[in-house]
Amino acid sequence: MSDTVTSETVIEVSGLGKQFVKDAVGIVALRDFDLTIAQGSFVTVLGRSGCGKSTMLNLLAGLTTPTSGTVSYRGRPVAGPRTEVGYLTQSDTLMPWRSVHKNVELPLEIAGVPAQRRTEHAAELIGKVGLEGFERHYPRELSGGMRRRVSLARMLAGDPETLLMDEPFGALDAQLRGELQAELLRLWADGGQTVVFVTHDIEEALLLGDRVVVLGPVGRIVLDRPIDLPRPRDADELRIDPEFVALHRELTAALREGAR
Amino acid sequence: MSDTVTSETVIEVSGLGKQFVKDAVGIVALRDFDLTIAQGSFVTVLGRSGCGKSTMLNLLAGLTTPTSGTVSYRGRPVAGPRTEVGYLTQSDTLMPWRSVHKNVELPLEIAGVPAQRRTEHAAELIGKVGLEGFERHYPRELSGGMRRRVSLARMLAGDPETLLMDEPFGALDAQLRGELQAELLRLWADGGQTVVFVTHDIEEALLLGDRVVVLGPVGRIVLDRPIDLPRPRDADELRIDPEFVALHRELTAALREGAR
Amino acid sequence: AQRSSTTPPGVLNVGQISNSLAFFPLFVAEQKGYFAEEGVKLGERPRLGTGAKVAAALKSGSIDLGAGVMTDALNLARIDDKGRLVANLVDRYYVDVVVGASFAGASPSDPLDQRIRALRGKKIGITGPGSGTEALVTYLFAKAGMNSATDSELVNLGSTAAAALGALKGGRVDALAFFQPIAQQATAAGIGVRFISPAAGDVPGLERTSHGVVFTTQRIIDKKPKEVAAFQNALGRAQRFIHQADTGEIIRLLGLYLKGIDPKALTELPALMRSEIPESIGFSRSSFDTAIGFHRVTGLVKHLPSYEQIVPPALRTNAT
Amino acid sequence: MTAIQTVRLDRSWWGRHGGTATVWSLRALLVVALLVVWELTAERWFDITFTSKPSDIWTRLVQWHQDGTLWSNTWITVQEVVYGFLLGAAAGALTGFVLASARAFYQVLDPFIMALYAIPKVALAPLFIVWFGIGMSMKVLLAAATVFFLVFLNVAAGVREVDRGLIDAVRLMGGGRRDILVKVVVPSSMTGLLTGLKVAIPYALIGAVIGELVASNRGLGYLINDAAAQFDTAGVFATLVVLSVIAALLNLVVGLLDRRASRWKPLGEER
Amino acid sequence: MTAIQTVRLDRSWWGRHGGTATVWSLRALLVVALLVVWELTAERWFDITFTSKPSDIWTRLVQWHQDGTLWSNTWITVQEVVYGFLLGAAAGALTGFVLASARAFYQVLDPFIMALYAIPKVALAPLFIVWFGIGMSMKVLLAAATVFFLVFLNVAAGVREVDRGLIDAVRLMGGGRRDILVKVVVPSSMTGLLTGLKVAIPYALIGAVIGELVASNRGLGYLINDAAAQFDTAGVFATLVVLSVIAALLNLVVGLLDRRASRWKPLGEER
Ligand SMILES: Nc1ncnc2c1ncn2[C@@H]1O[C@H](COP(=O)(O)OP(=O)(O)OP(=O)(O)O)[C@@H](O)[C@H]1O
Ligand SMILES: Nc1ncnc2c1ncn2[C@@H]1O[C@H](COP(=O)(O)OP(=O)(O)OP(=O)(O)O)[C@@H](O)[C@H]1O
Ligand SMILES: [Mg+2]
Ligand SMILES: [Mg+2]
Repeated sequence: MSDTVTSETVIEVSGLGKQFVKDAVGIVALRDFDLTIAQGSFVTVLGRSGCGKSTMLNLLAGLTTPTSGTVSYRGRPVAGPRTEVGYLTQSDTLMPWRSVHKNVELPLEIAGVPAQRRTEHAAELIGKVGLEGFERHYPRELSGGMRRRVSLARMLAGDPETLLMDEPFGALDAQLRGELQAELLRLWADGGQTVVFVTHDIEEALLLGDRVVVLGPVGRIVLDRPIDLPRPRDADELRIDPEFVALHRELTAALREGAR
Repeated sequence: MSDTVTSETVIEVSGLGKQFVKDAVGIVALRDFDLTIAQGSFVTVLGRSGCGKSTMLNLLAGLTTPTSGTVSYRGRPVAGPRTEVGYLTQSDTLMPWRSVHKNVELPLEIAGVPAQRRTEHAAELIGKVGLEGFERHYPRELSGGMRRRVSLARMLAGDPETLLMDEPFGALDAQLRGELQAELLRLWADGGQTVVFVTHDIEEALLLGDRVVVLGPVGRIVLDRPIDLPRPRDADELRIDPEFVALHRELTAALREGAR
Repeated sequence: AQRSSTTPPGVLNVGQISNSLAFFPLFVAEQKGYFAEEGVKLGERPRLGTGAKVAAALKSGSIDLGAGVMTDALNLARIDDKGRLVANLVDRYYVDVVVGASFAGASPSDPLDQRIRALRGKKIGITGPGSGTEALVTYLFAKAGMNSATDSELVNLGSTAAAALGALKGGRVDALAFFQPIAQQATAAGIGVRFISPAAGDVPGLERTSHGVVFTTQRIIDKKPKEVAAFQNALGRAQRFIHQADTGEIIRLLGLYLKGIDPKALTELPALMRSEIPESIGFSRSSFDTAIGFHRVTGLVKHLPSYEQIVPPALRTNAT
Repeated sequence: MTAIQTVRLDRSWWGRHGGTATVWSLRALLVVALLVVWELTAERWFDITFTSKPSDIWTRLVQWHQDGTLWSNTWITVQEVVYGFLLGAAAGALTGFVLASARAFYQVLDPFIMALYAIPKVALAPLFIVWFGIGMSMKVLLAAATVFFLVFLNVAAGVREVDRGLIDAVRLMGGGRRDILVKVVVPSSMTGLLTGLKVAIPYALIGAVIGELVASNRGLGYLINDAAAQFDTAGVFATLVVLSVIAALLNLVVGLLDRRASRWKPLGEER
Repeated sequence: MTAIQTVRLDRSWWGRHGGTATVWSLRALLVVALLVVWELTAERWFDITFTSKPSDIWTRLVQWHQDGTLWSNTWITVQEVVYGFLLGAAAGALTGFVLASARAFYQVLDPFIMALYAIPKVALAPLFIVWFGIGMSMKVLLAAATVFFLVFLNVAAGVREVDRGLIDAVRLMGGGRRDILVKVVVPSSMTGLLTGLKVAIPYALIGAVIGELVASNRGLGYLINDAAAQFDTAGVFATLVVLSVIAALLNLVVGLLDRRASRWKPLGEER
């Protein structure tokens, strides 16, 4: 994509490939993947189930090593996870032996924040995701959507400058999702974070992103386009906005094409 | 609800309550819950995250025992899980040491189906959920959405007459979701199954159900109404159908009310 | 790792193999306060089970003196040319052969040769390979012109009486060669009877032999000469006491020593003690030579030391 | 948002402690039943000279209690066991956590560890004496050596099972090796550690007792040996009873630890 | 739908077996290093009468090999160990799976099991002799008794950890107790079973050897005893070497089982 790494590029991926070894054959999860993400952008990623979205995020986060190609963060190659990057993984990774409160505190503990400030900050975040009263519950005592929200709070506690989110709101009801989307947008607007947001919901992709990337099999980029719908975007109004409807159609078509 | 148990009632719930014990206080997850589900109906359930939907399904399936009240299935009280009822739980319960194929075969193994028939039936179901080629993969080698589809195939392998489904399609892309929704509807139309379908997606609730129940906190029923949109319902067409839009508004309002 | 004594002056640690009858004089000297009177304190008194462990403890400096059988002393002398004898505790071979009550081959009153031949092809329980109990069987069989290795089956039962008697009672072995008072214990429990007893003079040529001994190394004798001498004096007094005191007193002391032993087994012991425990701690050349001869015949110890090498001059008695 | 709804539970004493009470009374009942059966059938079914009977054992215990033999010897063994257990468990847990996290290294060392572990300690008794003497430290080390391997191997197995996802979560938060160990590996392999501890308790006892059999004039091992040498079966069993009681007490302690560490786990009340 | 895309992997011999080869060569290197250091420092640092040295041990092994002592005795011990191990492991695993599934029952029995487990088997040698004689069966049972508890306790701990959700899944399919056991509990507590087996291997050996120390005239335990009585330290160590080799071989077998049973687990290659 961009030939020179400008100061604005946060993540640059080129020729990325990832194979998993199974029974002496290689399963290709991602092939020749290129992507450049600019500082402060909100990129939503759509794609079929199994097309390599989570694999891509794992690579961006430095959790796994690519089979080929490189990932660089602010110009430097990514060799392992970095504190500046927060990653909300698709599957639940709350510590089952820690209460909600303790789970949200964890990144702060690791960063060495004093106990008093930790407690306050965690309480605030728990409130933001609507879980006050459940501080002392263990993850197994929560509903699926509640666990997801705790994970979100935990990620935010690390105060990352780049957010990778893998279907964060899929398990939440419409209203709560709306509230948290708004919260996320507020955060983003205020703090200038960079967000890469994987979702299955085309509407959500359009509602949040200022750029949407649609992936086909093994991470082939089927569509990569900016979304210039005016902000703030309201779901109810958007639904009847002709531009939105056109975009929706376009993405649906791209997804369908990606399936082939 | 209905005073006499007609031959058409499959599940009847009355005065159902469920408390969890934590640190010597009782956490109420469900209180005074009544519901009657008729044979062959397709009931979609909406509700806020943490309002007790999964708890309710666990009770219907006979996985947990209620603190108060009763669940009866075809007039007989439910004391434990029953073979006629298939339940797709919210969290993943695939056996990690079994390959996709072996996982889907599991209910058939337990039912004592001969190996030959088992293999064929499993292969067919794996095809239906779009996972051919992944038969020999272990669950950890699949993406989140793929695991979900394996669970679905496994539930269908048991050939249940009543299906309880807890957010089955939440982790799937729009297109795949559409396909599987269609598949489910076909199954339901052909076999006369009864379906209780929990979802967070209002559109999905309207697209599938012929009755929608909206739950508020601790399982209070905020809205319980039949959906008489004509079938087959097409998502794209529906979105501009005035009746659909009105229903969507009604449900959104009910959900919002339930939040209070 | 050649450490010398770790005990403070005036104290001796004495390791012994077990609480068998042979070490009764030690107990008597302690009970009667002879050690204190002679000016030595006994520190640790570990029971070590086997000669190898006594040697290890001596070498590590954990103990100053070891109480065991002649075999252990000779073995020590073999691996350490400074090994020395300190006291003669028992001058008889205090191992008995016991057979089950229903043993058919011969009766205890038959001639020795016949009794030995009756053991042919039998299972005989011993404490362990290389022990004095095995040696006795080897010796007896050799005397009758047989070979214990081929003409009998020797079974190691360990050194606790309970296991040995259990095996005999259960019919797992036909005979036992074991330390005294196995015969008395077997009789008291109705399990078996004494069959051959060198200590009772059953075996010609093995009537008197130094068997229960205290030993150490020249290094310790040099380092703690006063303490060792005091120890020897106290033991001598104890051995004289055993011969002179009245039977009731001996029984009382034995009862304390062998806590938990069947009282029926106790009554025969005082007389036995008096016949086996010498009145002095010295080693006569004849007893010593019998022991050496015995070890040579049975092949228990390679490279046997001479009388002059391991018996210190003060302990060389000329009594026949 | 989702306000939490709670009710006060008004549970009776029985409601709260009924389960525990039942378990303990069943245990007591079982003890009594066993003792009665043993006493009654001792002479008929068993050979009393080798199995003794409860009343004789009790007599011996009372006697030992009166002359002080029991307590002085028990105290010594208890000290050895406790020190040996703590030392072995601490060393085993530490080594387990560290080695199992360094996988390749562990793989190379594994056969050596197993070879060391497989050596019967009794055979090394002379070496132990030469190196560590015949005092308490030798017995403590013997107990610790046995405990070490059991705890180590169980911890190592537990560490191997730690969920990769949780480790990754800590790495994403910028946690280093130490954080991973403390925040994930240790809590997550608690079951392994606790199983190791539970399995090792008896071996702390057995180790100490073997040490006392090797070289001692005190302690329960000495008592057993002495009683066996005098053919005093009641004495042997009396000592075994004391050993079992010590083991049961230690087991109780580990059980309490387990309960504390497992508070977050589902109770599994329903089946 | 999502077609699966694969590529053929063209990995060299080194790519496939490089890891294993490295591990084995490191192990061999370590053995050699240990032996050399031991041999060179034997006389200076240790007391050779109690620690022997590799060349002496090797001489003794060769000598025993030539006169047949080595093989006849090893064969006997191997038989005892293998039978004892299989018997104890089977009984332990079975009891573990069954008892741990009947939770309340297990809770009542737990202290009794621990009390039995804590009894030093050596102290029961007389009873074992009376009941089971001095033949091979006694040693097999002694080995089995030790193995039993280790396998049992590890399996029981594994069963306790089984994911409730998986059990519920089988119940939902109409599976009964048997199905739950076979389809969920057994595969899921495989780690516990394998740890139990691994931990128990040395005890099968130690049990058999202790049995041979107590009542035998054959086997490696007898050899140790014999060598020790003659102050033949090289002989003792030669026997220990043989024991370690047997343990290592059994460990290899359990390792292979482990690898088979863990095929579904992530490799955790990256860290
Ligand atoms: N550990 C693994 N071993 C083998 N194959 C794997 C492994 N992890 C992922 N894959 C394969 O890689 C492909 C992409 O998986 P990925 O999880 O990235 O999909 P995804 O786009 O996140 O899908 P979803 O939307 O369902 O979460 C899938 O075909 C999957 O089977
Ligand atoms: N084991 C438990 N212990 C204590 N509280 C529990 C337990 N399981 C569920 N709860 C509580 O019960 C309530 C309802 O949970 P449930 O899982 O039924 O919610 P849900 O409607 O399925 O939510 P979601 O849409 O997020 O899945 C929640 O407040 C939760 O905290
Ligand atoms: Mg994914
Ligand atoms: Mg739920």
